[in-house]
Amino acid sequence: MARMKFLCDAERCIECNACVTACKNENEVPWGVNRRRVVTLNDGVPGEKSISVACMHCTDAPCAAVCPVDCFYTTDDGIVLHDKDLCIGCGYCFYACPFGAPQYPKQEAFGVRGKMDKCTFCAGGPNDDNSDAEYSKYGANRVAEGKLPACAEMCSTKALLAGDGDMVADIYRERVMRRSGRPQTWGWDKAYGAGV
Amino acid sequence: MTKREQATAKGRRVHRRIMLWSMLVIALGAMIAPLGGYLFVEIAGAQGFEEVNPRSETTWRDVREGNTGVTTVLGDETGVLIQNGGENWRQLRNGIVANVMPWVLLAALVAIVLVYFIGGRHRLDEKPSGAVVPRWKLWERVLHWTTATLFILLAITGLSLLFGRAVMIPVMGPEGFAAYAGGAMNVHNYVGPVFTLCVAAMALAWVWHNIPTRADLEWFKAGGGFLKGRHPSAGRMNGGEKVWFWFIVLVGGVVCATGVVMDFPIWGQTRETMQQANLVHAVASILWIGLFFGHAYIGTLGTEGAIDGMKTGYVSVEWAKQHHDLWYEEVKDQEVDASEIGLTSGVATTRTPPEKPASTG
Amino acid sequence: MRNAHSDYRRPLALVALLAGALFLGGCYEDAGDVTLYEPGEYKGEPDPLLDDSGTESFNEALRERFAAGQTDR
Amino acid sequence: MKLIRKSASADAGRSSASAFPSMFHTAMDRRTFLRRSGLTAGAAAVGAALPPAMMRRAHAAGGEHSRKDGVPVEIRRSVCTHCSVGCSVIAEVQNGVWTGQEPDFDSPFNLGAHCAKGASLREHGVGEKRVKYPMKLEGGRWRRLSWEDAVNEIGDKFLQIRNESGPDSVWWCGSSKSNNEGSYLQRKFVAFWGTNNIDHQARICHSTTVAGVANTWGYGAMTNSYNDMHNCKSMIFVGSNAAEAHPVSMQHILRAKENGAKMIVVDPRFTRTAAHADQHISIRPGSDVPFIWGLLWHIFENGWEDREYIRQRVYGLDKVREEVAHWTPDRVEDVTSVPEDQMYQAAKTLAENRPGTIVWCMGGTQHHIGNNNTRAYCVLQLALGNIGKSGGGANIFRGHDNVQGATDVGPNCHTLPGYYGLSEGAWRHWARVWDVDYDYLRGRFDDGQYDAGGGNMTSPMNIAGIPVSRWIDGILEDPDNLSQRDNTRAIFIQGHAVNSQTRGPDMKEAIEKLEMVVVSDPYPTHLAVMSERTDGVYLLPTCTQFEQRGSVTASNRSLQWREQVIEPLFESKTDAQILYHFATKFGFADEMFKHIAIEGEDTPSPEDTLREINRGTWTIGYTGQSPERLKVHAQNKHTFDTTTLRAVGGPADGDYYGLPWPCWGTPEMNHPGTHVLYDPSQPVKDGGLTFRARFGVERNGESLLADGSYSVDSELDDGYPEFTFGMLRQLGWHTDLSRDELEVVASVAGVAAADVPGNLRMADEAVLEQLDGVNWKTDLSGGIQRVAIDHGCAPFGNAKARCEVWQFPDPIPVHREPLYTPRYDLVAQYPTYDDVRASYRLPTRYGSIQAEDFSKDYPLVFTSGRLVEYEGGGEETRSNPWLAELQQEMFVEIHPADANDRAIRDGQTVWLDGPEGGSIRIQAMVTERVPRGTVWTPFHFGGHFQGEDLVDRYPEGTAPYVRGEACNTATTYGYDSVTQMQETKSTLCQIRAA
Repeated sequence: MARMKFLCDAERCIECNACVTACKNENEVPWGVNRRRVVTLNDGVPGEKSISVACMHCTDAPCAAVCPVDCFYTTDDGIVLHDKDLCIGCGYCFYACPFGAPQYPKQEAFGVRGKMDKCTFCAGGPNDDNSDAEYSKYGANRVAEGKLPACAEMCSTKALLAGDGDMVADIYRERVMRRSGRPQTWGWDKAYGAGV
Repeated sequence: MTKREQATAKGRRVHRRIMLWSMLVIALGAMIAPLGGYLFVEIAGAQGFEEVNPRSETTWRDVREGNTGVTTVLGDETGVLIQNGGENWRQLRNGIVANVMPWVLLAALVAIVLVYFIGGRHRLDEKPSGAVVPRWKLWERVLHWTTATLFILLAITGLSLLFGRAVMIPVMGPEGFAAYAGGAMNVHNYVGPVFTLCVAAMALAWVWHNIPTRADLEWFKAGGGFLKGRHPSAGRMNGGEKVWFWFIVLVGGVVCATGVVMDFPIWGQTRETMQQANLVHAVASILWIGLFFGHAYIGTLGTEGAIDGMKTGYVSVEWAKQHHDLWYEEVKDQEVDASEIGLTSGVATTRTPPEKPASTG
Repeated sequence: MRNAHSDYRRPLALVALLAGALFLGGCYEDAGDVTLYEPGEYKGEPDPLLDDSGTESFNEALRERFAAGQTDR
Repeated sequence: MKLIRKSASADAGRSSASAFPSMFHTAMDRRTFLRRSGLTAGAAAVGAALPPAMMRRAHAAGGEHSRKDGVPVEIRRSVCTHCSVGCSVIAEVQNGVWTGQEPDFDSPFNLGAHCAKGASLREHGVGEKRVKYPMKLEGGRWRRLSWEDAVNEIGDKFLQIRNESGPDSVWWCGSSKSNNEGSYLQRKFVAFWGTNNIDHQARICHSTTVAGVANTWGYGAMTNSYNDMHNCKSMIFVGSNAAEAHPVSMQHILRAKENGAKMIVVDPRFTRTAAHADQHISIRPGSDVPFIWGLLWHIFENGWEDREYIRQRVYGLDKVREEVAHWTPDRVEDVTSVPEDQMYQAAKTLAENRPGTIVWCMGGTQHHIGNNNTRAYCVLQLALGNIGKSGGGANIFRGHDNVQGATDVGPNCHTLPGYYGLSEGAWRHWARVWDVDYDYLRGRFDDGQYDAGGGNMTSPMNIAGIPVSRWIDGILEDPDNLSQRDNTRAIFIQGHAVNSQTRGPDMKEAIEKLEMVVVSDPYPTHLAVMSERTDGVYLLPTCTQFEQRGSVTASNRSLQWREQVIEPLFESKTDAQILYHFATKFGFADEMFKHIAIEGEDTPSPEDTLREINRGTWTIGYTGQSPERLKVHAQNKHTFDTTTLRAVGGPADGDYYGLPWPCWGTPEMNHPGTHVLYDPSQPVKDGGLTFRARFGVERNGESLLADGSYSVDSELDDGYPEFTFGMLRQLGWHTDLSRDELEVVASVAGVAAADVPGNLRMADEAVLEQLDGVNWKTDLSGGIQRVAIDHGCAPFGNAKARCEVWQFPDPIPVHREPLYTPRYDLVAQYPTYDDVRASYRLPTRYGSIQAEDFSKDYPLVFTSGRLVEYEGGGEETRSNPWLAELQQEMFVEIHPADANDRAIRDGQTVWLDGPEGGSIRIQAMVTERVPRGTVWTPFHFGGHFQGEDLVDRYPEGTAPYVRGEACNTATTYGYDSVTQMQETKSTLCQIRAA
């Protein structure tokens, strides 16, 4: 059984923001909502590193654990999705998420946020696969078409890997060996637990 | 009083003092202890970070510690790669708050039940004569009942958001509960600020009546009249009411403040702030609800004649003498007969009905 | 205050206490396990992806896609 | 439940929907889509105007441009239009609407990858900020026109100017964003109009590279490819920020690095590219020559140069040694600010890790001594023996998607397509290709005699036109100083963002002085709004490359075929269609399109156009890339190896991907293209080459031909000059020519076919001597090339690369301080040139500017560069909400120390003042990315001018989402002595809090 995972190879990420716009393109995410973002650490000084981050589809997802209406669910592939019909926009998943993945169409007084929106691993939501209803609520369902998330597929340097965790790990391991460095699986432990 | 009796009384007083302090420590502990979890997680989280990128010594440690970078994506905290607070918050909320705090509520209910069954109702010593004194002005009553209504609304919606997933989804189903929860959240979010204003108004309105006095000490020494047969002296507010008042001002104030912090996520407050606010809010408001149970019990079922003050604005002279003798001395010149001010059925429920048919209700 | 009723009220109070404890205790999982949801368990509308994601051919297609797109050819 | 709330307001939508002319009724379905899209456009406009917390969806998911369930999907293959890497795009089209974009894993260039711009291409199918119909500015208001009226009004005015002032008084601008066919037609068009006053962005991009590199070893292009960088052992980037300018190239670069290559980045800033490098060297802007000579100093000092390679293939290195000897480490440190140990380490890395490549971009070229810089880079690579090797080379990353192709075959003011120059011979060659009479063409030009420089009076046909960097001077300069009859009175700009050019205030003045301004562009551009004109500006809605088909040349010289993705949006027309309309208006359409079929009403066939390019462009081998071969490549991308770029099996077996030029001979010859230039380890027929023999055979008694170096399988095992019929005859190979080829050669030579006997051995010597002059560049049959290659020889000869370019102002590259230098103390020792009387028809100032010291009042070095989200002038990308959201503010990077000295804090608004009076109001970004004393801005912004937001001057609904000050409002004078490249990368400024 595949278990879907994201991994961003910081040695390769060049902060080109392709993942960000690929996501916007594929899922028609509105202005102001960014399911994915690239964060650069030590910006402008030696040691600068960029990392692309979105929902990591955690094994034991904190968002799911704190959701008051229990609108999250995990596919057998390990993709964490949510049901916007249930979501009440309370913001708890945003509190809980280590990666800042949950996004809201707005953030206004009296806690008005709208339905939460986040990376779906390009796997849509509970509606019929690739139906217009699913597209309008969650964006594309590439996984159902046998494709992987647009962000990773379009990554300019193939820094962002998305797919079966074992295959992702193999590719990454190979690169690390070639670079003769030590692995820096950023976010991996946090999202999937140690040794996964 | 014999020496033996004196010794017994002293023993009881010591005992009560110990009880009182213990309660206070427990109450404070219940509020502070959940935060101890942070300590635990911080310590636990601080270990196991030996692996450091040889090319940039601190990058990954920085990430784990939640240091921020830069990003072209605008928004709150978008530069933070990992915020650890969220998981701490989850553990504390789902663990301690959700598991320990219900016991506090339960304890309050049990205490009330015990008081009711063991102590019984607190009855008036004398039959009401029909003479009443004004206790609460109209605006005071409006304020009280508005606040009370909002409080109940907030308590129900708040508790629904915390416990509804476990308690109500199995009953209502996810769709039904989500529909309710959406409404509940909005009610909570919009009512909260109004409630906060009410609380503030009450605090300002009644603060002068609630300055602690020596009489309150005596009142507490006497156990508020519950333990002894006779009532200790009290002014307009007795010691218990003052405790309730200051609880609302302090703990309730915290509840309101933390609520506002979460309700207006537009001032740039970080997730960490909101997480902490959420925990404090939950703990404090559950304590408040617990104490509220007591307040409601004492004000209605527990004390005969007490509800009349908030219902009509007047209390019977007998009740005033019994519970607030010092205050009665101040207002006894305003004594009137119930019928003169249009109270058709007098004020005390247990009073023998007058000749005219009752039209209350 | 201490009247004749007190001798049956005490056991009643005890029963109420126990019942309340049981009721509230059942509200939440025990403190050690804070995972409130089970991975894979879903309570909303039926999601077709859930059914597909188990099949081997589906996963094979995804693996092929991964090899095509994300490796350095 | 809908996630999105759609705003019901519609500005652009209403106007675009109202009344499409009947000529467009074929696209009814699509238009219905578009009309509805007005809703989202309106929402987006509202969104952009509101503070972030209030923002709504710019694009409603489930909107009219979204994927639809159950509607059939058509796949179209195109190529990204945002940089020169040439990333393939798979577009999914439903009902004529571009609803999906997929990665193309088969493409050997990008393997499915994109940068932010490429990943957001689908927005081109929405184009809500586009110019939607022809418009003109009249009394300060934009008024809608029909195409017919627009062409007539503009045409009449141009004809009037032509009558009064001659054809040179209209200045034309072509585009590096046109496809090969469009840009070729742009050049051809002005030839028929009768002027050389046309140019395009390559002038301000890599003109100094083309001049410098072509004059060093023959061709002015990237020698290897992005893919070939997998083979590098070392890489040095000078003035190139690949991570932001060519992000997908980083895929190949980082692969090389993972394979062990060492990476050095030389840039004043610690760029995103530098963050991935093994060594970052921060040089003072404008000190490239001392830096390179400093490296060579260590290389020569330690004997690391490749002596055998130099002996065989390099001319004139000894003179370089003399110059290098001057650049001792302490002198280098003084001028470049790089300490000796860093220089030594870099030199050592390059010497020990060969083959290594050098990459340079605008940081190296945009200087008034840009040609010196580029030649210095070449010399470094020659000394290390890195050129002509896989893994080595000079990988010069070009900018726009088709800047290479437009340079090769497009609108240049100093050459005809294929770098044929402007000599009579070149004109006669193209007249033959176009099948028009040379005298007819000559008659189209002004009949005066102009000063081509140094009092050398020349016919207007043979003198370079006004370049894109200087068009404003064609308007502003005193006509007595101009090398043409009159000032420029009108301009026609097709696909160019003027905010990428320096001297904003002068430009504004120039625009206001013009009689007519025509902007043919998908967007209104900064040009339409920056002046205070109230009349005489025309906007012609022009298609992007996704609304047409054609070929595009990537930076590595590969050609790729683009399919048409969508029908032209709104009333847009393609470059070629617009030119066709004007050609018709001016009365030369029949001559100009003699061999190019017109499809439908007004579409010149791209295939025919490419075939015409194939028929004429022999110099650089644009002859083998027929549309048919390119389409085969487009369909079989997966058969190409991603490192060698060579097809393994399949219909394109043995070809290099995209047939990188030179692809010799005719398409039928099936030359595979040339992946690595000047690589003698391959036979010429498989893409091998030698250095081109372009500069004669000897100089001062020394041979310029290669010495003992020749390509594999060559029958001539030493250097040889370029091939002519006469040379074939000397070698006895002329008899290999087929009869058909011979007849073409004869016709080129002006000899009747009947005079050439079937058996050449029987031919009359006098006749053959007449044929001798026909060479590999003018032989329209390709026979001479074919025969040379059959014998293993490169048609252009086999010579040495030269380090000394004796025709240039500085034969050996030397350092000259920038015109606006922060180190005025160095001016005495490294002064600039004297002012020039006439260069490209214009007087050019050097010494008279440097005579004044500006460094006291303007102490900060001001340089500029790219952001990954935007491209060029940015009009297109800033109108794309997916990109615009990511960069909403024009800013200046300033070092904390400089900021503190001026009491400026991060995020504060500041004024940046240039020494020529331009000032821009922007946000300060305080960062250590820039060194102390240097500030940097991106150059993509426009729509503000000196503190004023020009949003009200845009036609309704066309203002880009993000506007900001153009950095070039504050940049200054300074032009390369050979090519007129503008000096943007090193000027001065002062910054103060606003």
